[in-house]
Amino acid sequence: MAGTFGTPEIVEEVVDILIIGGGMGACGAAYEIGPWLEAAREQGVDLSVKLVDKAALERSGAAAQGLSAINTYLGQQDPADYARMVSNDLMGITRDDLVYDLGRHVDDSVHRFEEWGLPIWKQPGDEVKRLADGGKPVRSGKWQIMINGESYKPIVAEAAKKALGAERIQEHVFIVRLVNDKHDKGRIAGAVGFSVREHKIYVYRFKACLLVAGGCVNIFRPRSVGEGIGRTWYPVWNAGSTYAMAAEAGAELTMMENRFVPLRFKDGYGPVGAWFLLFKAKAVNAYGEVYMDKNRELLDAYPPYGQAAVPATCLRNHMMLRELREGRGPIYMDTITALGKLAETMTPKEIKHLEAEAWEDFLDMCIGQAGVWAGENVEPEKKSSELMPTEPYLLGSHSGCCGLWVSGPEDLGAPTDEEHPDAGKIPKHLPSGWSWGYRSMTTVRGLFTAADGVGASGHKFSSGSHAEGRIAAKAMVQYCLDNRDHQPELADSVQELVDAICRPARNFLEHRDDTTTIDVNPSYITPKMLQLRLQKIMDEYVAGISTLYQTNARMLDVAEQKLEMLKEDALAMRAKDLHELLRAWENTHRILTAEAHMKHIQFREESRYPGFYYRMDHNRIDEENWKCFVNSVYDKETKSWTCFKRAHVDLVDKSKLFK
Amino acid sequence: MAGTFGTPEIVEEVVDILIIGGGMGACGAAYEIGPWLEAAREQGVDLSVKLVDKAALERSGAAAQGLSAINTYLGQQDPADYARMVSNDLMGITRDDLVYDLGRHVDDSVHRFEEWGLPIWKQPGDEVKRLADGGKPVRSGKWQIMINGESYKPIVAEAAKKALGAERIQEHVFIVRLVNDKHDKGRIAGAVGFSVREHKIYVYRFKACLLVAGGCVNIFRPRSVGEGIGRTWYPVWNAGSTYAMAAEAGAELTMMENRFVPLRFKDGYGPVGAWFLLFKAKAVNAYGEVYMDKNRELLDAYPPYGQAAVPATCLRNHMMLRELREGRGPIYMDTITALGKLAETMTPKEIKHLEAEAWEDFLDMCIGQAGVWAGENVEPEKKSSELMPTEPYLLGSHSGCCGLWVSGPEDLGAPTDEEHPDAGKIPKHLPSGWSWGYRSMTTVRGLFTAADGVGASGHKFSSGSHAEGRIAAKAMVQYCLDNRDHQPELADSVQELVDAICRPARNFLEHRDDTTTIDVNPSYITPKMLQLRLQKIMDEYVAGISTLYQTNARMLDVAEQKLEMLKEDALAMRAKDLHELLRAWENTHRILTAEAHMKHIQFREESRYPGFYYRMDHNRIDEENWKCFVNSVYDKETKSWTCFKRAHVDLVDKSKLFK
Amino acid sequence: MPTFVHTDKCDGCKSRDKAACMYICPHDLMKLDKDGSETGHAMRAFNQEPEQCWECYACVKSCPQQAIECRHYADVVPLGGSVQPQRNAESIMWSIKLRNGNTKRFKFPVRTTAEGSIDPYASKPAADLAKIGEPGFFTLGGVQKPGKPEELIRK
Amino acid sequence: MPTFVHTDKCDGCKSRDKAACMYICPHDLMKLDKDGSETGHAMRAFNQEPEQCWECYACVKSCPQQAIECRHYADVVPLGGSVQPQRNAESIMWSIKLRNGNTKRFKFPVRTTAEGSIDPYASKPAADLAKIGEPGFFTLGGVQKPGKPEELIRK
Ligand SMILES: Cc1cc2c(cc1C)N(S(=O)(=O)O)C1C(=O)NC(=O)N=C1N2C[C@H](O)[C@H](O)[C@H](O)COP(=O)(O)OP(=O)(O)OC[C@H]1O[C@@H](n2cnc3c(N)ncnc32)[C@H](O)[C@@H]1O
Ligand SMILES: Cc1cc2c(cc1C)N(S(=O)(=O)O)[C@H]1C(=O)NC(=O)N=C1N2C[C@H](O)[C@H](O)[C@H](O)COP(=O)(O)OP(=O)(O)OC[C@H]1O[C@@H](n2cnc3c(N)ncnc32)[C@H](O)[C@@H]1O
Ligand SMILES: Nc1ncnc2c1ncn2[C@@H]1O[C@H](COP(=O)(O)O)[C@@H](O)[C@H]1O
Ligand SMILES: Nc1ncnc2c1ncn2[C@@H]1O[C@H](COP(=O)(O)O)[C@@H](O)[C@H]1O
Ligand SMILES: Nc1ncnc2c1ncn2[C@@H]1O[C@H](COP(=O)(O)O)[C@@H](O)[C@H]1O
Ligand code: SF4
Ligand code: SF4
Ligand code: SF4
Ligand code: SF4
Ligand code: NA
Repeated sequence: MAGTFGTPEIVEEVVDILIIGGGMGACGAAYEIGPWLEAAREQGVDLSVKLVDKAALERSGAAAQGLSAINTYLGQQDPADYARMVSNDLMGITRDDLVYDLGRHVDDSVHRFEEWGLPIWKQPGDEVKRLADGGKPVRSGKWQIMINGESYKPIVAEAAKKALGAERIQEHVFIVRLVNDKHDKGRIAGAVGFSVREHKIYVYRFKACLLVAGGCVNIFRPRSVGEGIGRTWYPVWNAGSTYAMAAEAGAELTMMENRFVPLRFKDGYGPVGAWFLLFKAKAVNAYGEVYMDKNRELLDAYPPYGQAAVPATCLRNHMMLRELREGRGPIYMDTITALGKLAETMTPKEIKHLEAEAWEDFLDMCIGQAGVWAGENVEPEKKSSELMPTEPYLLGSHSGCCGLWVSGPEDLGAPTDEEHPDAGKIPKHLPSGWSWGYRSMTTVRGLFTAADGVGASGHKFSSGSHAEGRIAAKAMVQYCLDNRDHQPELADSVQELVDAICRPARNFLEHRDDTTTIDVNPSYITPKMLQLRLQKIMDEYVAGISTLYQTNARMLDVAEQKLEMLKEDALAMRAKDLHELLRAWENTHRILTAEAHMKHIQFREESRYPGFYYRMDHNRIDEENWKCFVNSVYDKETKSWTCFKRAHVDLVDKSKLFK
Repeated sequence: MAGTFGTPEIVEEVVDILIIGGGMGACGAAYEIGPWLEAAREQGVDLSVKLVDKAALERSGAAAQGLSAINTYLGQQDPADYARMVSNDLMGITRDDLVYDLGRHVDDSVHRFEEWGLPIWKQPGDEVKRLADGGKPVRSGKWQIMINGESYKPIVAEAAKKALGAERIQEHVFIVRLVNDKHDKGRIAGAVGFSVREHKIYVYRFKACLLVAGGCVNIFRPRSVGEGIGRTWYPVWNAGSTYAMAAEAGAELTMMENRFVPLRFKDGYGPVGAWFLLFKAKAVNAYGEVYMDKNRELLDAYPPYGQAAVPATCLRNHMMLRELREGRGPIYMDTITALGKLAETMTPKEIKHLEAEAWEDFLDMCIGQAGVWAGENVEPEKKSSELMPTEPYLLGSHSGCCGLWVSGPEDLGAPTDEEHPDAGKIPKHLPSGWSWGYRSMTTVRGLFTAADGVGASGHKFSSGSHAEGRIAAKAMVQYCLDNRDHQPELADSVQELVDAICRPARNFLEHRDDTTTIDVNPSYITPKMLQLRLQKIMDEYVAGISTLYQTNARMLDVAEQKLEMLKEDALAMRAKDLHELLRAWENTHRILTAEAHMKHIQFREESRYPGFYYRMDHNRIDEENWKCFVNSVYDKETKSWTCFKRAHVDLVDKSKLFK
Repeated sequence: MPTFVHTDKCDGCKSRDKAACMYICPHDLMKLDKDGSETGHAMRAFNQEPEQCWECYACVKSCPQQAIECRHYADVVPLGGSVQPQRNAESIMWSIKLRNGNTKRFKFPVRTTAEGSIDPYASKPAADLAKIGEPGFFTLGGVQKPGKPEELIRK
Repeated sequence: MPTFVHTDKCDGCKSRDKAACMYICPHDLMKLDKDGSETGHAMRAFNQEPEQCWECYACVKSCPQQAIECRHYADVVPLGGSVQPQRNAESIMWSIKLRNGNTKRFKFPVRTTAEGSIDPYASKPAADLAKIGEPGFFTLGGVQKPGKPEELIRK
């Protein structure tokens, strides 16, 4: 019974645990879960698992190209130091419980990567000594270690696939939405998606689900708009599925106002970390002035954060943006001086090696930047390259902290109730405190997340994402053991779900012949045009690049109205084939993610992240009123958001940062 | 001998006068020329004429949709007042000889339009009285009169076609380049173009040529980037052919640094003139503040221009941009208050009429704005609409003054030599003074221009463009009479010219099958991608919207290098059909126009047009050094520009403006 | 707001010597797909490059079948509005539908003379070749508005 | 820098059960045109949405025919450069050609173990179900780095 486009075959599956996504978080879960399932089986409980990825595990997710460093490896350092660094970089508002917990777990994942075959750079003398055996890594920074990371993802994926077994992995299926339990709206019971290869719709029922579908790109207009629209820093395929599907299921979101605006090599979006940290390069304005020195007094406006030894990423942007705003661009990474200085004390062979490292930094994770250098005749020792802040991205594992509100570990002193004056405004059905149940579980029972999915933390990077997936996997097994008799039932009928998924196909099939070309038709909108409309709204009103990241309450009001119409119009998206059906649903996820971002920025009446965005009507940090989490829930029936505050508390002493 | 794509049929024609373009300027020329040719014929000299338009005269050019006002009609006013107004709006640097001359001619064209059938609004009581008979127009401003202008262009075109005769009009032929005289590089001898309908290349030889192909759009990234890229204020089809072809032929350009950045209704680019002038609406910031009042002190920085009764268009933008820069957008046209106030003293019928007028303002010349209102549920009496400054356009007949340096009238006291300290830097082959030969002739003998083609004037609008075309036509007849024995010979062989035109087609035919899809191929670039690259360069480095119209010498250096590579790559453009061949050549014209703009901004080390663009490294008006024309010539062999100053002189007293 | 063509209304201008929309578009966008190889709809017109459409409505106004409409730029404008003219020799009638269903109609005159009736040189004087070097048009034998001589400060 | 496929090199992976590029692309871009109806080239792959290409090179690296290359985003990057890898089980060799013709070659290791050789649970302890509620992974039976207790100020 093979389906056709618009009337697909329906495949129903019942499992205990569904993993949505195949990236670093999912691979971590796939690895860790095996022995716990085995242990459960030995106790007589046979739990079934399935992992679904929209792409192929071997190269899916943010690490598809490879990576050139592992950005989180503690080594000799204490998890408390790690928690402090993360807090500082995210302007004081992070969940120490989650960050500390990650810090004490993460190195084991790095050790596994090395064991599986990932080449990790070592200090001279330690070349063959593994990290786990005390081998000393080459650090590009306090927390980062250098690797030859071209095959990072294939290696991690191979381990995951071996661990889980091919029959438990379903590739090329895009999950469209989660389904709540018929008898308990606060519980999750299923998920639906479709194959991008065959005319099939998959309906999963499960007890527990790990939603690790990455962060969100392309809700803001990117800097290039032709072919180059594909060249965003964050991978074009992570479309906010994690945030949107969880929100629709009723899960609590946190810090969705946060965004990441990385400073990158202009046009290619190449990474800068190695240049700053490994090659000790300086970023300068058009006149050779080092803005980090020149504009240091700008930091005084942001106590205590401005006083940290390493200013937060957003504040570094802030110092740079002043130059752009005042017409002293372009900003350059002064590669000539940096390489020149390094070369002073080097042999020709070492210099050759240095040049290779500079290129490898791109070739391992941002090949497009090498393409830009090739086309523009850039040899970094002879020609410095421009830097540019990107369009905003939403993510929770890199230098950003938006995501879902999850239950944390119980042994670190986290609060167990709300110590905030506005505690009464928290919707009643939501938990108090930071630990209400299973580790990594959202406020919806059975729905877990990790990596980019977990909010109010950040700076996990590849290794931390993997480790967090492992933490969550273990908790899911525990949850399933505790709920072994629960029978999930879907709140919506299968036919309703299938009809909803196929709407874009129907829109197309019904109307395609009304007009003489399929691309302009009054009865539907193409996913591409819808995406561009979303990007235009977000760019112009929600602090995108065209306003130099500025917004205010009035602009947000306009955005609100325009997004409402856009959501209505999303129902009129067309799909002319499976590929476009994928685009249609990605965009639906993008819209909800974008709306969450907008609502949170609207709610937080301060500018917590100068350099990432400015509420020009509240252009300062307001510690008194806004040193708190902004959380929200979405009601899919009324299509409305409720934003509220949750208390922020330090579990480790942050004052050490400001000395 | 019908041609095929890539190997077209070649049609050679010899005429005395070629008119390139079919817009307001060309239609004026077509009308005026008839009687003078007739007069010449009576003297025994039979001169042949051809008019070539890339489109169909009936709806070609900027007035294709219609227009809702005639913006230049002097009526009782003196040409000197008109020259003052134009000077003031263009920050003091205009050619009074050209503007005054236009002012004393223009009303006759308006009288002809009315005679031909254009409905012109009249004061009560004068409804049936023609302007020429003393009928009083409804003025929306000091110089503007209101019309029902939907059929403005068809009417003007009908007269032109009747005047010239269908056999002397060639539609749907795009002129690609001018050809100099074989024996005299300072003279023009021909033009080549191709049909966008048949596989034919046209090679014209002539004594004189009127180049009136409009201004230039789409060298800067527009605010919308999907389908909406078609919605620019200036018509998408005027691609800088006038400036680029003239520059390649060696003609002197003037004031190419000037640009027009109209404030328009956001997204639809609807006109604002009627709202400000007829409906007396105010533009306000997000908080209802009238920036024209609030920011008036900004004008003090620009003496004497800031002190004029009506501040120049760029200064009005400047006052508004402060609000956007400082995060107090959106800017609104307060239509609610304006219509409300007008309605206070009106009958319901009059109110209905008022509403119709508000919509007609769009429907007559910017229907897309009505589409925006329809889609956004805007009824102007209930919902105010956002305003937004557009991306920059280059033109010489609206509120801009870039263009060609032409010979002016001799009877107005214009200088006959150069009174400038830098006069010695003017290339020796160029004339001195403002009148070196035939009226409207460029510095290349036989090459004439009008309307958007003439620089250092401006505010001609539709009526002035028509009148200027008439002035030029007459001068061309005179030139041909004086040069009746001259036999033009082309400097390039026909085969060379044809080969050059066909290059994009060859690029495609030779390489199309190397790769499996025709749109990504290492051997060629599509016109669309090339255009987007041009727009990105200009936007990011030459003061486009994404830098809030800011640039500096360093940014311009980068632009210079990138434009050079782009020019090289333009030779690799592909054309897959005649339509794309059109796009390829439009873009070639755009690039050269853009380069001229960039070079002039680079040369003029001040910010003469705050609100249009800012040289942040010289962010002031420098009357001492830069109250002069910036002119340039292009050398097509070396592909290089020479910029130089020419003296500015007032022929009418401007001090009257500042009282 | 690029144009689109109703499949069931366009007849390819088969009774005319050329497709009206293709003839008139100032930007070379409208194209007749004679054999259906480009769109699947033989002898129907289509907009070959919608993202370059200025929405000038030249084609819309020219179509004898009323087969062309505009759908507002989808990356800019919410769906559901429509702005459609009916034009005859004397006037144009605009029907506007807002997204919310509200409608408006406006009628404006387009010209005061019959189409094709212009006789450009009727009752106009001949040009005087003696004056070819002086300012002024043939219609007046001089300029419209000589201007006050005292205003010209360098003369 | 969207990918393009050399017509003369791609063989449609005809000897395999699926097209390698189509399988691997994380963004569903590469597509095999079985009958040539989409590109005119039957049994050849193509990038169906070039403007969505992240240039991740997953397809390039995976193609058994070396048939795929990238042409830098034409709206961003001047023509003429090229960046092409050759990858085997141990290392990757990059050949870079600048627009001006200068070339560079770099070789980097990609992994230290044989492809497919990972045995994830070899010599690893079993999970201890008793510890399922406590921090730590099965590999260690606890956390990697317990941390200094005095740092936890609320405990
Ligand atoms: C984008 C990016 C990220 C990094 C870097 C450069 C760049 C350019 N650099 S540096 O230069 O900054 O330094 C790094 C580096 O060198 N070192 C490092 O440790 N981390 C780096 N990151 C960070 C890590 O990569 C990142 O933290 C982790 O990958 C996050 O893991 P996770 O949260 O699991 O996301 P994922 O992208 O790996 O995977 C997402 C998966 O979801 C799938 N998916 C998405 N939606 C789905 C749906 N609806 N249905 C089914 N599947 C659905 C995806 O296919 C994928 O499998
Ligand atoms: C763009 C625009 C312009 C105006 C307005 C609104 C808008 C949206 N408004 S208000 O709202 O601002 O107010 C006006 C208004 O209401 N009232 C008014 O008097 N003038 C307005 N203008 C100004 C006038 O329209 C303008 O001054 C004149 O039209 C200029 O005349 P001219 O310089 O001839 O340009 P053209 O666009 O009319 O004609 C150009 C012709 O060249 C052809 N062409 C171009 N390249 C060619 C090539 N390579 N080969 C062959 N042919 C090739 C074109 O097809 C065309 O025929
Ligand atoms: N200038 C800098 N100072 C301190 N840390 C940096 C700097 N630039 C990058 N990093 C860190 O280096 C890592 C990788 O950086 P990036 O390449 O920007 O993603 C991240 O952990 C960044 O926070
Ligand atoms: N605020 C204003 N003050 C004075 N003149 C204006 C103003 N706005 C528009 N105009 C003039 O009105 C005419 C049409 O304007 P626009 O609709 O902006 O093209 C032009 O002559 C403008 O210079
Ligand atoms: N329009 C032109 N463009 C480029 N060179 C010119 C032009 N006109 C004249 N020249 C050159 O300038 C020099 C002086 O010319 P002339 O003063 O016209 O005799 C000679 O070398 C001419 O060939
Ligand atoms: S003018 Fe109308 S009927 Fe004629 S071809 Fe165009 S759309 Fe069809
Ligand atoms: S509306 Fe104008 S630009 Fe668009 S297709 Fe019709 S004639 Fe061409
Ligand atoms: S992997 Fe290579 S050979 Fe196989 S289908 Fe793709 S391009 Fe062709
Ligand atoms: S480079 Fe990456 S994104 Fe582009 S087609 Fe290949 S696999 Fe897909
Ligand atoms: Na991009």
